[in-house]
Amino acid sequence: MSDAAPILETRHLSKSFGALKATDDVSITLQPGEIHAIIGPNGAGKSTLIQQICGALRPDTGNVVLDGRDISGLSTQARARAGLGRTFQVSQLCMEDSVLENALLGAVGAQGAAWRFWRRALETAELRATAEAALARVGLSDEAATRCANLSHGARRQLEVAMALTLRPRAFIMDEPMAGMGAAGSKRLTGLLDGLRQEAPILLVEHDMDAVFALADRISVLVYGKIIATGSAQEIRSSRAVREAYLGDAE
Amino acid sequence: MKKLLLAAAAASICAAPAVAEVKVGMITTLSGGGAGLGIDVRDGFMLAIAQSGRDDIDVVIEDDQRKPDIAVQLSDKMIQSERVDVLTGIIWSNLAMAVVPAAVNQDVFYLSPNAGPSPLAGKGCNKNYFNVAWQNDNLHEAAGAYANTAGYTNSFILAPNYPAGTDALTGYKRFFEGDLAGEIYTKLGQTDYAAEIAQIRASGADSVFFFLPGGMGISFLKQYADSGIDLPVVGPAFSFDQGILQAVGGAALGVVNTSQWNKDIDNPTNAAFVESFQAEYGRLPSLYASQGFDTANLLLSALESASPSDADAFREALRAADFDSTRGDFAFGPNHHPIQTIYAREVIQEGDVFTNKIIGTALENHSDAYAADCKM
Amino acid sequence: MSAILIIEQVLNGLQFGVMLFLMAAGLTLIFGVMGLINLAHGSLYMVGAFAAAAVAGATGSFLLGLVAALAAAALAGTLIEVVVIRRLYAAPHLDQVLATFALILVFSEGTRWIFGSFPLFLEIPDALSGPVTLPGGIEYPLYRLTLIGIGLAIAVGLWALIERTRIGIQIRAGENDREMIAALGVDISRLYTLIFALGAALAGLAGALVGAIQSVQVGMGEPVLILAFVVIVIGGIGSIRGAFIGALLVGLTDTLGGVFLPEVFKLFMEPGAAQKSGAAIASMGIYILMGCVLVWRPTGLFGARP
Amino acid sequence: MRIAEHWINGAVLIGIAALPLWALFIDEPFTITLVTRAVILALAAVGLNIVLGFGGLVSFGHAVFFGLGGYAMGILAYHAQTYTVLDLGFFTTEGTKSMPIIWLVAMGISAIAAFFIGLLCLRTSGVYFIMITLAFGQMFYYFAISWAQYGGEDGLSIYVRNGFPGLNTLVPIQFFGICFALLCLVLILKARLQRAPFGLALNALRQSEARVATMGLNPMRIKLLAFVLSGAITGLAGALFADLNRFVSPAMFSWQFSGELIVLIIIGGVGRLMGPVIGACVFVALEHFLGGLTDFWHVYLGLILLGIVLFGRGGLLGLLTGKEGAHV
Repeated sequence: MSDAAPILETRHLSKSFGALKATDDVSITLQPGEIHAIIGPNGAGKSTLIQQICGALRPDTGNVVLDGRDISGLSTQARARAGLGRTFQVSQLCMEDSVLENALLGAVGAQGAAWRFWRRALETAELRATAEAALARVGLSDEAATRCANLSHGARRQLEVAMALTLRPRAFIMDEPMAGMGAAGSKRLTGLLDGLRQEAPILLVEHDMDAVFALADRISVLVYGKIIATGSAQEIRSSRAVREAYLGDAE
Repeated sequence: MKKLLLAAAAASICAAPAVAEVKVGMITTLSGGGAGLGIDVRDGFMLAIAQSGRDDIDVVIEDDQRKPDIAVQLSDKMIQSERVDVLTGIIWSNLAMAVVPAAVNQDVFYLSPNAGPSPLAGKGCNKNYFNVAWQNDNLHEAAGAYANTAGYTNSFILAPNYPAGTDALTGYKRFFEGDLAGEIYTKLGQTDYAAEIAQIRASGADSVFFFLPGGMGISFLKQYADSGIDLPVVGPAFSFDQGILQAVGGAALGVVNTSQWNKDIDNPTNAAFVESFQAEYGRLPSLYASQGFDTANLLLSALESASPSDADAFREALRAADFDSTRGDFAFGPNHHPIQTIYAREVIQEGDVFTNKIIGTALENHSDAYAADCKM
Repeated sequence: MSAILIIEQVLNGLQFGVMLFLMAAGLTLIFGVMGLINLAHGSLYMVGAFAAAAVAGATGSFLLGLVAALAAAALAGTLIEVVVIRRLYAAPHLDQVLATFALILVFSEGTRWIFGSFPLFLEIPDALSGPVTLPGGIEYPLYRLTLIGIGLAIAVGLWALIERTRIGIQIRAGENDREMIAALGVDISRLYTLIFALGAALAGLAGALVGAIQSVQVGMGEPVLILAFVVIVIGGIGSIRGAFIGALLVGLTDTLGGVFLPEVFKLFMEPGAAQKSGAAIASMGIYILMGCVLVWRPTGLFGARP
Repeated sequence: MRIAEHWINGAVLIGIAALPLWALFIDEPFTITLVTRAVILALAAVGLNIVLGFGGLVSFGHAVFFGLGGYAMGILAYHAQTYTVLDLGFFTTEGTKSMPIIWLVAMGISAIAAFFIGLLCLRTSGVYFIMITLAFGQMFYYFAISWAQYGGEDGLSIYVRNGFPGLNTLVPIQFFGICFALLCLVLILKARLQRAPFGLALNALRQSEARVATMGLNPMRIKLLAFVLSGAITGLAGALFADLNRFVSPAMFSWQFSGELIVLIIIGGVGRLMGPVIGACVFVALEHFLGGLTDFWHVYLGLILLGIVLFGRGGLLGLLTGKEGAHV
């Protein structure tokens, strides 16, 4: 797997807030078709890392490379257009609008269609097709007309994924998609993500270890901003460094 | 409508002379900052109407909130809906400029009890516009003239940075023969004059002229008095009027200001006016009250000889200005602005009350600088 | 332009600045702790001035007037906090703007209803009237010097209150994390009322102090309110230190701009025109200052970064 | 009481159209003027509602565009009525009394101003945005006051209302017709815009800026365009308002006016198509009737506004339809 060219890659990313090194020389890759999980204790710098990859934060040094192209200088929206499909830890949805309208927003973004002022988005066939396909893919077709605020927590997670899907991304960046889900919900979402890796590889930041070990092809462990180990689930479980730094502390 | 019927009924019962009902629209400032001026004009005006004993004059009063757009709207209402014959009441020049040209073009008479912007005295004069107060420059010109007689040769002058402020300084300079130690335009609505006062102190002037209406003048005078500068101050009556003088307090004592009216002008009309105004409203009348009173009396005098329905005759009757003014002699110039004497007054204290006393004449039978431009 | 004049103008700017600080401190505290935009803060300034004028007029004592100003403004502040403001803490900014805009209307016309349409009289106490001579031969009004002193003293007092007392700890905690102070067992609604009343009292005090050298009239609060907002936006909303620096900056910019810009313009224009255009630009000066600060730092000089 | 919003919308528009016709019939021309005033204020508020209601940007400086529209009209008409040349340095013209040209200029100037003001202000958000827009309003206000060439604080009087081909604009009902037609036109445009992709993006922006950026859309550009559109519409209203009064003054730039525009929107209902229209009608009616009752009518207006904020979330439309408006 590691011989193919990576889709997404960080090269020596570093970011400090004053004396605190939030990200310390992080180099990771995301290969085609894989799910690469990042785990680590609270405050290890996972969110900071994601924000640097997606463009909300500028790294002090290092690069983010997508499909061989350096995207470090691009804005969040340009990175999205370049193929980063992100979901948020705390759902960022338009709560006052319907599920379909949310998905349409993704379609508008995907097709760069925001500069249209007359025809209704709902009646624009190509936008609607994209949105509906994404909803179908995550199993939300029946909820299309539901107001987002009335959705269950799990369904909101699915909608987040659907919105990322409308972009037809080259890579997914998912920030704790399982957070706050019950067992049944987690299981359903795990199934969804499992199938999703065929569309694009997933960089998965997650606390739910069951999901991580069930899904991840590779796991990287982030502690105090540093990657201390990368490998298969088996390798991570047996790594002494990880045990000491992370699992050991936790258990 | 009901009022109309009542008035008509009253007229027929009393078998009054067959004068058609006259409708007067008064647009003035009755709320917000500056309401005091409008209230005084209204009270003076209504006092005269009441004293006339005529019950066929219907005065519709509306509050313009000192907003030009509201004033225009009210004048539309007065003209279109109330169908008034005569409009009056506006205090501020900018409101007058918004209302008057359109109103007089719709064949309504306008009698100005306070504002006299220069365009309406010069090129923009109109046969249906009469100013019963003064052209805006008048009191400032008088201040300039007074400064000469007082022997001042080097004045520091200041006014807010807006058209009436520019007019004020222009008016003063028109008559003042000395030099200027400094000339400052302040911010409109400014409340702190420490910076200007420091400049006055440093300027080497021998006198100060200022035009700062309303609260601005109160602030300036208080701060000036506290600064320890003892240069004599001259100003137009607006900052020394009965209404605000109490708020300035001792800071104004001894300041000379110019006015076409004061409560001690010696004529029977004025004495009666001051007395009846005090009796009716429980306060001393102000300059503005006297102007409202005179405006109403001008209107009443014209109504004696003509009805507004006969516009030409009514206009002639107004132009004759055949009424007893509180300021003594009063006549209209060719541009329908007053030709009148402007006095120098000094702020004094009578018991607890601060008021003014006439100390001399600044300009005799004075007209204005724009009359020549008026082609009527 | 002599050095004496320049020093005198700097003093003037300083005095203007510290008075603005009294207004701005309350505004910025109320925003920082409760997240509330209070347009009616200017009305509390007016309430203070009217109370001082009424009481000083009746008793002849300026000091009693000041006490009355503090009491009346704090009382009015408590009243509107309990009746109106506390329902707005969780509301969007838009609702806060509208509701406090409505309060301005009620306060302004209500005051006119009670006190009439003419300005009230309030005089500098005899002990403080007239100028004093400073080292270097500068003649400067004693009252203004006193204002500078009072303003600085209150700034120090506020700093001590916030840094050194229990209430200060609660206030600082409230700025950082509202849930935390609840967890600490503090009665939040009482704390909020207290802060609001404190802010109101400061505004009322400013109104009374300034009322003695200005005109005590309806609507006197609004121009100051706008300036105070400019101050806290420049300083960074919620920061007392920012409010202090911002107030001095605005005070100095406004005073010195008005004096020196026309002089600068005279270098290349004829005097009359220079005077007018200089004055025009100077009147926009503080807004230009604010625009520049926000372009440079979108959350003000000492504002929390998002 | 719950009524479908589109029925209320229709009824309001029909009511606005019918009242002046009735006034014409009973010969009460002032009522027509009053309704025209409401229509123009509504148009200005509809413009503001694009950024405030849909974009969630509380602009406290929209009087800038209203004033610019007004001064565009005032200056062009002033040069036309005095037969003087308007010299812009690179371009001279003689002014005009033609409404359509004035409208275009008013909208163009407002749009340009909105572009540059937006470029600076939209970098900030929340209270900072409110305050910096307010500051721009004050800048224009003070500039207009000291701009002696065009009357300064006195403002500019235009003696005869500007012309529209084929109509006599001095007849109140005809001028009302023009204003009403423009309001309807803008409402239609706005209704389309709201449902079009651009409206979708703007609406999403109010709720989550991060979401919009993550979808590959540039938040700044969307906000800026909304601000420009909004400014242009408010500018058009300013030109009409100046023509209604045949007068412009710096008061059009005042912060109180910016506040009034916000008040209109909240009375009617934030983020609703017809919210500003209903708000403007109610406001003008209150002003007219309360003002007639007492000198101290501001006290009552203030109390009514307080009631609306504290108890009537969603404005009148929210009350009637039983739905809250957009959250800003």
